Amino acid sequence: MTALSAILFRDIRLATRAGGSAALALAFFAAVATLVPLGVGADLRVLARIAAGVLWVAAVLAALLSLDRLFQADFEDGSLDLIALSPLSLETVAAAKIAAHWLTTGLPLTLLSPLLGLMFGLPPRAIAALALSLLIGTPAVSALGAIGAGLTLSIRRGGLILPLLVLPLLAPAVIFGAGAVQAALDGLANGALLLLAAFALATTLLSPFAAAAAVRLNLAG
Amino acid sequence: MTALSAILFRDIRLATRAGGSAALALAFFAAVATLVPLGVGADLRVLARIAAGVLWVAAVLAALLSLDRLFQADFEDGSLDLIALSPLSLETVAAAKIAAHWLTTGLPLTLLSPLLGLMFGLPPRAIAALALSLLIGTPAVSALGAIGAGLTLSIRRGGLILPLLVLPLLAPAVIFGAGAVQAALDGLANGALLLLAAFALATTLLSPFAAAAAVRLNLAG
Amino acid sequence: MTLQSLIVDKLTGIRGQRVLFRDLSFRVAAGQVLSLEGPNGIGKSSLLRMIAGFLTPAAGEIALAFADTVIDEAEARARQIGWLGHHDGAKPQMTPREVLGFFAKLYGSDADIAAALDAMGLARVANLPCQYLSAGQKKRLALARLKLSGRPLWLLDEPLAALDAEGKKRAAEMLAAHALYGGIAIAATHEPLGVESARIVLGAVS
Amino acid sequence: MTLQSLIVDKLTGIRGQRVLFRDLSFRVAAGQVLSLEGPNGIGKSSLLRMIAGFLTPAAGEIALAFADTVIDEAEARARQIGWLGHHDGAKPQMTPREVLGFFAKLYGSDADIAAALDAMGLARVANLPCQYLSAGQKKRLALARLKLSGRPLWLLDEPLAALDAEGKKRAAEMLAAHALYGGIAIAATHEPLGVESARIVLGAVS
Amino acid sequence: MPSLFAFANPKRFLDMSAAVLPWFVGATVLTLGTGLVLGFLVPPDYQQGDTVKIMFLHVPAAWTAMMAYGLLALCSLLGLVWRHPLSDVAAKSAAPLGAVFTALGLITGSLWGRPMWGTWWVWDARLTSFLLLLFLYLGYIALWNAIEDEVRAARAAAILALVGVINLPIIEFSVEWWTTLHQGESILRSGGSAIAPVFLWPLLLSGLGYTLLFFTLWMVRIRTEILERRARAILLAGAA
Ligand code: HEM
Ligand SMILES: Nc1ncnc2c1ncn2[C@@H]1O[C@H](COP(=O)(O)OP(=O)(O)OP(=O)(O)O)[C@@H](O)[C@H]1O
Ligand SMILES: Nc1ncnc2c1ncn2[C@@H]1O[C@H](COP(=O)(O)OP(=O)(O)OP(=O)(O)O)[C@@H](O)[C@H]1O
Ligand SMILES: [Mg+2]
Ligand SMILES: [Mg+2]
Repeated sequence: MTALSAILFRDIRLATRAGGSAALALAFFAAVATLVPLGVGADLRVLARIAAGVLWVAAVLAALLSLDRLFQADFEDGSLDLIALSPLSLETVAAAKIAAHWLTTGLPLTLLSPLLGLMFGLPPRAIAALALSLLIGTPAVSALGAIGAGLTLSIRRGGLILPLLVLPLLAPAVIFGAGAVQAALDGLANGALLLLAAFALATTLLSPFAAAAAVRLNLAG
Repeated sequence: MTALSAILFRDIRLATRAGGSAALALAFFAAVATLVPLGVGADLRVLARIAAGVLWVAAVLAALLSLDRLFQADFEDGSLDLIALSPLSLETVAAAKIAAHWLTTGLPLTLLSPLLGLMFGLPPRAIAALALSLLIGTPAVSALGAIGAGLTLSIRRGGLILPLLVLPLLAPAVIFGAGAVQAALDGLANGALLLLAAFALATTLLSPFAAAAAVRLNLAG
Repeated sequence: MTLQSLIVDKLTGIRGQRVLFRDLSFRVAAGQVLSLEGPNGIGKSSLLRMIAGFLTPAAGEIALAFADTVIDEAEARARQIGWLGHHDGAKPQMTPREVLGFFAKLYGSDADIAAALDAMGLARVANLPCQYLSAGQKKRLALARLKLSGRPLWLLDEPLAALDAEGKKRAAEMLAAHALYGGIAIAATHEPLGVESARIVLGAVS
Repeated sequence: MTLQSLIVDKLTGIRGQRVLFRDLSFRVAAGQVLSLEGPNGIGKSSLLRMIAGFLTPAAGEIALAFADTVIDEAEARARQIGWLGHHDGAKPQMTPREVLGFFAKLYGSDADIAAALDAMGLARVANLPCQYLSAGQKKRLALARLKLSGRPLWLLDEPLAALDAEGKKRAAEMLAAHALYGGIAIAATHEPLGVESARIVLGAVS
Repeated sequence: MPSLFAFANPKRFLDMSAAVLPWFVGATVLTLGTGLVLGFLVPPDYQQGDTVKIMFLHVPAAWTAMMAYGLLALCSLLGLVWRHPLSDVAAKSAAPLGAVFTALGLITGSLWGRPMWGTWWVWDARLTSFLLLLFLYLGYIALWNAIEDEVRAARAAAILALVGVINLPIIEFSVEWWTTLHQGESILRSGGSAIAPVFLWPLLLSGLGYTLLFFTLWMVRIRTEILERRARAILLAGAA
């Protein structure tokens, strides 16, 4: 238990330190969200129409941004060898790291999203749906991302491959997440949030095992 | 001269080699461009309307993806110390690296863009404008990105900070670039491309000096 | 349960296509220090990683004999091993005190961090981010961490490299003490460990 | 133009708040090897980085005296320096041959790569991606690169670490040869270099 | 029937494949040839006109591409669980082929879309999920290429492939949920096929042809891969 919390808190501490990933994911999220209107034009009707998709994609990218270091940082400086020899199973380690990553990226992104929703001229109901969908959906991003992080562990430029591996797998999250917002926008209810929850739950439960397997094979370096 | 080409070709080789950044930047570009419609919806009229902005932002992000390693990879394994002691000035080194980066990302992105333009339902004229604007504008991305890469050199999680430093600076590129496409879309001519060219030219000429200064400052580590 | 011996039996190690060692067999009893020697690239680090369970042998057995049981399965073996590798495992943005504190929690040790730092002469840099540590200071930190892992079987890859004379002495004392308390230590090294130790010299395979 | 001596005059080095050395002065003549010694964390690596121009001195002068001129400006001094640091500067995905080829081009050397690899006993791994090299093999690669830099002033940080006996011998011969041809070599080390050399021992500043 | 492990022996595979390869080539040429020829002889469709003929290139390509990913995942599973070397090689060799067939499906499809929908591309369910399938292939190939060590690369890629197949149905479903504009299952629909036999038979023939083509190319790639590895092994052994 203390061992698990040791990893959890260490990763959170590293992420929230100056220059840590937490603040940066937020800033990236905001930067992308502001850049798009610059390209698309300021027409609020159009922006509101595309807000769900753009913000969800931006959030996914922001979360992915820091994912490649999830295991790699520990791998390169040798910490991972020591963690692998610790009493914890790699599955537990992976779960702890996924949790830490979500707490330091997914959650903050969710909290920031209403603000960006406003900037895109989303009505309150849609904003609520956006935040809720991110709250439910971002764990899936951290979870599936962890698998990618484990697989690309031993690759120097792993950060480049990771998105290619993970983005297609995340399509459902984007579809259901943005779908929920659209539904709220059009005032009609669809099961998007439920589907999203199911997807997130499944991935979060399964990915620690896949991620651990990936890490294990990469330790044989 | 051979020294310069040594750096240029080495970076190109590393980027185009298996698992190198070139192909992956392309894949990232395409993946992001694919996710957006999944969030926004399949209506080609809407997509065409936002294509310019979304694709330009996606292209910028794809280029940034590999930029954080521009100097850092060499910094971490000690190559940069050795390069700094070489007969080349750091300015020349920076220029060579910027060139290599553009050749392995900006250029391929430009070549792929028409395809994505098609998928977003852009008419031929707008597609031409898109490719042209990327051709003119992406050097600015590599150039400004190099400054950021130099500044974040000694920071482990530099790859995360980089977008924050660079994205704001790149706002003009996105505005002019997407603007040019919009103009072509609305069938009216505006000076966007000229402004973009001016911006790209200026940044490309100045950034090697700024980047070199940043690197020099970080070598005192 | 107390460790009695490490048994390596007919071990064969292959990296890529290359056979590093074939049918390697040896036995280290509790209280022994083994110095693992041989030319560069012969396979010392690989052997250590294999004993730690990071590399899987192409053939052969690695077993830990205890008073009551025998562990020959990698997963379980790992829980008995204290590791000191080439990489220092020190986060640049964390201080030596934080690093030790983290690993103490991780390995469930209640050792006194301050004392551990002091024992390796790191008291003065205890709160300095590790990125500023000198090569030797990092090595000393790694040694301190190994000690507080509290594991019976120590695997060390070039423990003396980058250490000054005084640091080498402390390392030697650490190994001696570990052996004295019935532990086992295997150290890949290119210089004498400074403690009474058995030697295995790896050579090229025919 | 041939190098005559390196002059370090009243050099003061500060890292963070800490004064590493104050008013350090010494002189190394062409054909001399200087072994730089002292306890861990005393400032050897920092001094080397300062001479190389990576760190700027808080005070004092570093000058290279040639038959005809004196270079005391960092930018120009850098062009005279061959560097061997803690990091091996070997790209994991490049092979030793490619690494040497690249640096030969970069430093405008027309040395024979194959011969350079052979001289360090790397012929067999010449085409193996560097990520698979052993610690000693990487060090040997770094030595080979230093040699083909063709620079008169060599700065080496723990050149013997990770090398086996035979590798240490080759390194020593390299240094001796470099000195013989009128070069200067300064090596921070914790073990005897194995060549006739002057010594400077850094100590704690009062 | 020889066990999988019989095939798992690369040596045995080389012998067997050498024996059957010619037959596969022949069969491929025959079926694909006749299928396409018949396909191009069919009368213009009453609404689609001559463009219907693209179907004989397009649909089989799509089918083969999906089958290929199934095989890829299967081999990955075998490689991961039973660790026989051949399945790693097989999976590795299947990926690029699958990617090519997927690309073919996309290209022919959009060529078809131009006359049919008046646009090269529409964000319709199956097109989109097919596009995502292409990304899955590309990711798999990228991972293989990025990891130097063969064994490690194989395992990593295998894990990815398995995660991929588990996720594929979900992706398909989500994309279906997202929108549906593409024409539905019109061939293998319960209660017989919707299209006239004149179209059906050539289609099935070329479908078979594509499949055979895939297996032929697959076998060739596996053979070359095995031989390459042997050559490398010999080189390194010589070096050591
Ligand atoms: C890039 C564009 C396209 C892609 C990626 C694509 C993809 C696919 C795929 C994956 C299948 C196999 C589905 C299955 O058998 O379960 C398929 C079948 C089919 N496609 Fe397309 N398609 C494209 C464009 C078109 C167009 C423009 C048409 C004609 C209007 C078309 C007509 C068909 C037909 C008739 C089938 C067979 C029906 C069936 O298998 O149920 N496709 N396509
Ligand atoms: N920013 C900083 N603040 C305080 N102290 C620092 C800072 N950066 C470095 N130091 C200290 O300065 C010293 C520089 O160490 P250096 O690497 O030069 O020593 P060294 O002689 O090479 O040691 P070793 O023999 O272990 O290699 C170390 O003691 C380090 O703790
Ligand atoms: N994938 C591979 N293909 C071929 N050879 C490999 C591969 N991986 C490692 N090797 C070789 O296997 C050997 C393993 O080196 P190892 O690190 O075990 O040696 P070592 O005894 O620790 O050397 P050192 O004394 O330098 O630390 C090296 O010679 C290396 O070149
Ligand atoms: Mg070793
Ligand atoms: Mg030092």
